[in-house]
Amino acid sequence: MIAATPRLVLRGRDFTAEAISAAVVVLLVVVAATTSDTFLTPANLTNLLKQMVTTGLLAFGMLVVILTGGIDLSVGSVVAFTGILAAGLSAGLPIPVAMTVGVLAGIAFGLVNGALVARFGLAPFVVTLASLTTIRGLAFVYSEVPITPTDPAFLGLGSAMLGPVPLITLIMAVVFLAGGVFLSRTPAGRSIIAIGGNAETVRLAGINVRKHVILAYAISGACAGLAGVVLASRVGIAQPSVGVAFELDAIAACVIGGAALSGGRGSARATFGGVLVLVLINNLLNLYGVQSFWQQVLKGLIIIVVILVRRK
Amino acid sequence: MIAATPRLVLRGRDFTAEAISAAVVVLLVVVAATTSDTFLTPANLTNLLKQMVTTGLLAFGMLVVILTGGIDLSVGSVVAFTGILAAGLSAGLPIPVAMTVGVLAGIAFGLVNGALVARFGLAPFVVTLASLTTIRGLAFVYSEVPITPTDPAFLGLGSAMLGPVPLITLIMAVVFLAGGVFLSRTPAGRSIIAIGGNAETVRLAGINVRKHVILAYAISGACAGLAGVVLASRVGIAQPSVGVAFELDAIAACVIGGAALSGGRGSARATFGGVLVLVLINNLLNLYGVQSFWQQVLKGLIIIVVILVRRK
Amino acid sequence: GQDDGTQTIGVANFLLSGPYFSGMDKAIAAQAKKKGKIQIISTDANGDAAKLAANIEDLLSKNVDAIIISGGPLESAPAALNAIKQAGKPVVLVDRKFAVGEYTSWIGPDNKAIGVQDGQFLAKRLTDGGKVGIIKGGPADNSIGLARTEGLKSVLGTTQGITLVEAPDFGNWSSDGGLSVMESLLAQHGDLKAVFCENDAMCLGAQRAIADAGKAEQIVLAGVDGQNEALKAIQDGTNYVVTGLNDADQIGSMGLDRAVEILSGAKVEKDTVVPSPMVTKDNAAQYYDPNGTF
Amino acid sequence: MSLVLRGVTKDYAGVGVLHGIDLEGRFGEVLAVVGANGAGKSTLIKILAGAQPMSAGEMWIDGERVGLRSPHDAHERGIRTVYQELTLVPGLSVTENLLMGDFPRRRGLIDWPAAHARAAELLESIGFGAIDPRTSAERLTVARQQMVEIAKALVTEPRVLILDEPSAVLAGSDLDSLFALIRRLRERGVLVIYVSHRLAEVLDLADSIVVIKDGRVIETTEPARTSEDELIRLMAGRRLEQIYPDRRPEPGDLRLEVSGLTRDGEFEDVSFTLRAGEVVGMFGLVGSGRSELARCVFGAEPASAGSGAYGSPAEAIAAGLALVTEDRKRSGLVLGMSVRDNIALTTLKGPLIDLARQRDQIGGMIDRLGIQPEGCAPMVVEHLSGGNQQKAVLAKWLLKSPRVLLLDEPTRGVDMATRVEIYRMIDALARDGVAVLLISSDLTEVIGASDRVLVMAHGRIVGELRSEQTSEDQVLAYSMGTLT
Ligand SMILES: Nc1ncnc2c1ncn2[C@@H]1O[C@H](COP(=O)(O)OP(=O)(O)OP(=O)(O)O)[C@@H](O)[C@H]1O
Ligand SMILES: Nc1ncnc2c1ncn2[C@@H]1O[C@H](COP(=O)(O)OP(=O)(O)OP(=O)(O)O)[C@@H](O)[C@H]1O
Ligand SMILES: O[C@@H]1[C@H](O)[C@H](O)CO[C@H]1O
Ligand SMILES: [Mg+2]
Ligand SMILES: [Mg+2]
Repeated sequence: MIAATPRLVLRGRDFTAEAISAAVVVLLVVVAATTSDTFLTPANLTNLLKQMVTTGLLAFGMLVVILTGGIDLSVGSVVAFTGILAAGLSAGLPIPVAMTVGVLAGIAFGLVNGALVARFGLAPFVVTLASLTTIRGLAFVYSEVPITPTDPAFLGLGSAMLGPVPLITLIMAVVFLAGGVFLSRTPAGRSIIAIGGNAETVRLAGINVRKHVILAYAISGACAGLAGVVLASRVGIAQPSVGVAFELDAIAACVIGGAALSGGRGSARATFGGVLVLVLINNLLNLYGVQSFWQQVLKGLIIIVVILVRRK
Repeated sequence: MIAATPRLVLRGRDFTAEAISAAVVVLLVVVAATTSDTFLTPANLTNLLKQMVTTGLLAFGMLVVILTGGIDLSVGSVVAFTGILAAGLSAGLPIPVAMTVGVLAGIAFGLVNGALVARFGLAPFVVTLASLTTIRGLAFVYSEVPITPTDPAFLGLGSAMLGPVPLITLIMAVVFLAGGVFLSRTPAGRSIIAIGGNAETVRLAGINVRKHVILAYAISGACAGLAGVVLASRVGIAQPSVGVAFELDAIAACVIGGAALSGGRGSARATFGGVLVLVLINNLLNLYGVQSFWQQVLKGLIIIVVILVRRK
Repeated sequence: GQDDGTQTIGVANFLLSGPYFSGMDKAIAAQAKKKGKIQIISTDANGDAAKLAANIEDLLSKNVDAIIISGGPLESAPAALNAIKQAGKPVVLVDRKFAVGEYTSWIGPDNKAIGVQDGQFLAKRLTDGGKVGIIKGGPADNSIGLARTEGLKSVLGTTQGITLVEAPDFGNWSSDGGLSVMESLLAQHGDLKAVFCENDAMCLGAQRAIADAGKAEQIVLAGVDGQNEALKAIQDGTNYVVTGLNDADQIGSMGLDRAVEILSGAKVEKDTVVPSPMVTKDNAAQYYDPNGTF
Repeated sequence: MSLVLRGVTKDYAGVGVLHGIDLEGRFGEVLAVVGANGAGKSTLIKILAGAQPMSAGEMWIDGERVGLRSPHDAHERGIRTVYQELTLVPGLSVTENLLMGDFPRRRGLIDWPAAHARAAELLESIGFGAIDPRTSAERLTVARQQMVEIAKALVTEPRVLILDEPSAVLAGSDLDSLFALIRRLRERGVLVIYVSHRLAEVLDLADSIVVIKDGRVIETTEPARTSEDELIRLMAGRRLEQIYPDRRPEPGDLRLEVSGLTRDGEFEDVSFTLRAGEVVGMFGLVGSGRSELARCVFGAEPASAGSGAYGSPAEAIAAGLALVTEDRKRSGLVLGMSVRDNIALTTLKGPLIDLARQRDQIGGMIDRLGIQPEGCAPMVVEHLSGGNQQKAVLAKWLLKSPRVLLLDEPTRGVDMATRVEIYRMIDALARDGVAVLLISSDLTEVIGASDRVLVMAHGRIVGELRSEQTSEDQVLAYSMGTLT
């Protein structure tokens, strides 16, 4: 059945999801700006820019997987593993190399997830639930104790600013921009979306479905790896225990951005809107000094309201 | 596409899922019994009986929701809330009443989840993700600190034994038995399963789909409420922080038991087998003295192996 | 500071959802109220290191005068410490001393010493020797717990007649975790004479498991923290026989005092180890405060 | 210059579906494949398309032996397929569905304006120019979706075009464009393999005809050498004495009265009555609003105005209505459930279901309708062939002993012999006093199986005719608005 909702269609493309995301973001910004003195201060804005990075990176990777109709619950564990790996390797290797290896490890985990899903037809939820457990264990196997890289250059990535903008925010922005182009303008991106809509059709069109599903998980792994490295650099220490439940915010961002968990529907732009909504909610609740447990109560309620609005 | 697997059909019903669960359980038991002196000791068997209770209760509720094609991520938070509520109320109310109110609170949360899913057509994953957050917050709002009921009768439920069998294990067994009958022999149970297969077909057969979906979430809420009360009684202390990630084991049990996350496929018996598999894995890894993080590594791998076997 | 002389102190909690940590947070707030003219802004990172950094950034952008960090299981947050330093604000660590990075002052326990103390008590108590179980909080990177267990082992590991058995899985610092780990431990080692837990919450759960197994007469418990329920159990003369006081109330209020001192320009001690007296049946009444926050 | 199959065998988990198929198609001809439901036509086609591997056998093209390992292989060889089930990706635009995987690019990136232009050009060139390539597939009517499916197979000119029941959802001018297209392709040297249950169009279109029964080729013939009756006899393995039943007696009391019924955007001001013991046909072109009307009467969708519709399916069922929907996969069956559980859906009774009674009841209904294969009650309904699935849907409703039966395209995709059974069943029900509404896009059927015919166009009822006094041309003219 087609829902008879008014939709925003421009030049034959549907921008409803983007429009709703934008509207919610604007609403939150206006509320924040008028009710809090602090919100628009440069310091707070820089904060916001930094705070969106982890969720942002994970959310883009998650979106790609969700588009195929899958899910990647393992990202939080991948963050932990790749961060501690990069920190550990930085003792012996040049820092950029160590960090690259971290990201590559993320890709490797993604490839394994993807292969189990695509090659053996296992349910993504269970595969990545199992790998969430295994990869978390591996992070501890690699190092039971936190690793603090001694070279201060390890902190560079996480603390560098380009003018008023943190480097890591720029990196995330590039991921979203390049990712947006990937999804909307490349055959691989389109195939990934189509697979989520109807994998059998895509297969019959002679497109290698397995390869693209594996690619999607690899992208999620890469994003999680990048997030792990960035996080370690930003915090200045890598702990095997970080990243628990990170997948939940990433998934929430996608859904707030209108992505369908059944696949085939979702955009980078709107997901970025979802990330902004989450970050703004956190920031606002902090600025208002809402007590931590009430923050949780409200956060859940706000998510429900946002998806109710989106549904209308 | 239909997988061309050999299936076990008895008197017209398909018992393949049950058979695989049983085979894996038997295999684990044989391995455990032959390799560990402790495994078959009465103390360890009593342990096993106790340790399956929380996962078991949650898994049955989760199964009912999964059958509709949904998912309930909020169960861990419900466990925390209902436990602390029952413990808190036990100061002023008779203990059975306090505990009943705890279970009722679980049902109430389930009704809200169900209504948001069924009435407003929101994605179960997101609804229950949001309520996971909100309910966890509410547990802390109710009491930030653990509550220790002063009346020792509060412990009765959790520590009573009927011969060699803990009372709570019996309760869980009754849930599975009654639940099995509910799913296979009552119109509501059959409707819930059919809804997961094709809700539109069920609706056109004159069955109230919304009502049944809400019922499914209420059952999951009731099971989680019961699990919360049982756990609080077992530990003797109710903590608002308890239950994080409990949903994952419950989901894993269902899937190991062959339930399809897309709905319409799964049985109480086979899910109980999934619970046993998980509990046995934990018990075995402990008996072998496997280090905690290696336990995680192995647990994830074993889950993958089990679902690969099931797929064959 | 504000015009009326009110000072604002930000509290950055890494993980508020544990009774010890929320107790600490409350103690800080209570002490601030007692002092007057101090406004507290409390934040919770919910276990996310990046969020802790973000919360500290939020606090700095609200221009707080000082920051107290309750880092819980977090080993360190060098970058956040850098940010505070750059903003020129003092930072007081409570409970958790960060392994790396610069801070103004730390107030907390000597975790190894608490373990040693429990070990000594048990060594004396178990005159006939026997098996002692160890329940760890986890995860494996939690150096607070490691230090406590290390302290215990340094004593009991060399005591004649005592064997140590470490539970392979973690109790997650919670009572339900302590319960199930204890159950598994008992199944394999029914002959335990004592159990040490890295904190009281786990010991309280373990005590239940022991009672259920009917071994309350056989096995005694040793914990850490001085959580109210544990103090009560010790005072009541149960098989919970000892804990090392690691009082969140005390550390929290001292932390607040320390921050205020620093703001007033006083020269303060960098690291303050809060003594962790041994609590047994004999002196439990002295520490048990039914209305305390922890 | 031909495509040859030798000894093609296929089994699913040891159960044979095709048993040594031999077949030859020449380029530049239309080769029709006909057979009863479950004969193995779709399976054969999946093998030709590279979508399913054959268990044994050979395939030769132009004297060269080929082994297809994937649909991609088939594409490389110029074999294109339009499947029986619609396969468009709903959320994507027509352009994207058409060009999937083969987009015009500029500097490595997809050039969307060029892609839309190419799609528009293609649609225009095959006579489907009315479809806007930018709309998303899910917003098209089923007929349009089918046209896009066909267009998709023609993006690059195929050597072999396989069409599995393409006409099932087309009617009127859409059907004409399809036939014209097929003839043009034949002229250009394409081998068209055409599967259909509509024997008239097969005889009209085909150069040669292959009849398949139980997975074997039992006859290869040509239109000039055969007839509809002959084909039906071959497929069914017996002669069908009489397709449509005899006249029924005058109808009895009023069972359903619909008046001024409107559902905005779907249909308007619809009035009609159904009486006990009569079969009322409802004809209209695809998209004329008949399905929506039936669903609305049944309470599945709310009405905007008018009377006669029920508030919910439950109310309708309580009043004795039953609705067999047009799309059994989407709204008639729970595909993953057993045949028995599917049939049981309308008659679940508690508190505890009496399993023994249920087994007897349902077993009886399965026997009565002759649902194949034997002993299929515990089988997953998805594994039945199309026609038998349709019977399972009927069984579910007949168990309710309805007083009013709404049938929406009950014979779509159903073979001739089974159709005849369904007509008999409808007739028997009517004679038992049931009021039947028979919605169909098959003119012959509407006229043959019903007592009177309502014609619908653009959401309105534009004519009512007595079956014995009307002709196909007349009904069609009403439905296209050329007669009022
Ligand atoms: N995946 C499968 N597993 C088992 N049996 C199958 C499977 N797919 C098809 N069959 C069986 O193969 C037989 C042939 O089916 P097929 O779909 O080829 O028939 P068809 O001639 O196209 O019929 P229709 O006219 O109804 O479309 C049927 O009996 C069907 O039940
Ligand atoms: N996916 C869709 N998007 C937009 N309009 C649609 C869609 N599906 C159907 N419609 C429109 O709804 C109206 C009623 O369609 P309906 O399916 O009831 O027609 P019908 O006569 O039953 O045809 P069919 O024989 O194909 O079922 C038509 O105008 C049709 O174009
Ligand atoms: O010192 C504290 C407490 O002992 C608590 O129980 C667990 O975390 C540690 O940081
Ligand atoms: Mg077919
Ligand atoms: Mg229709």
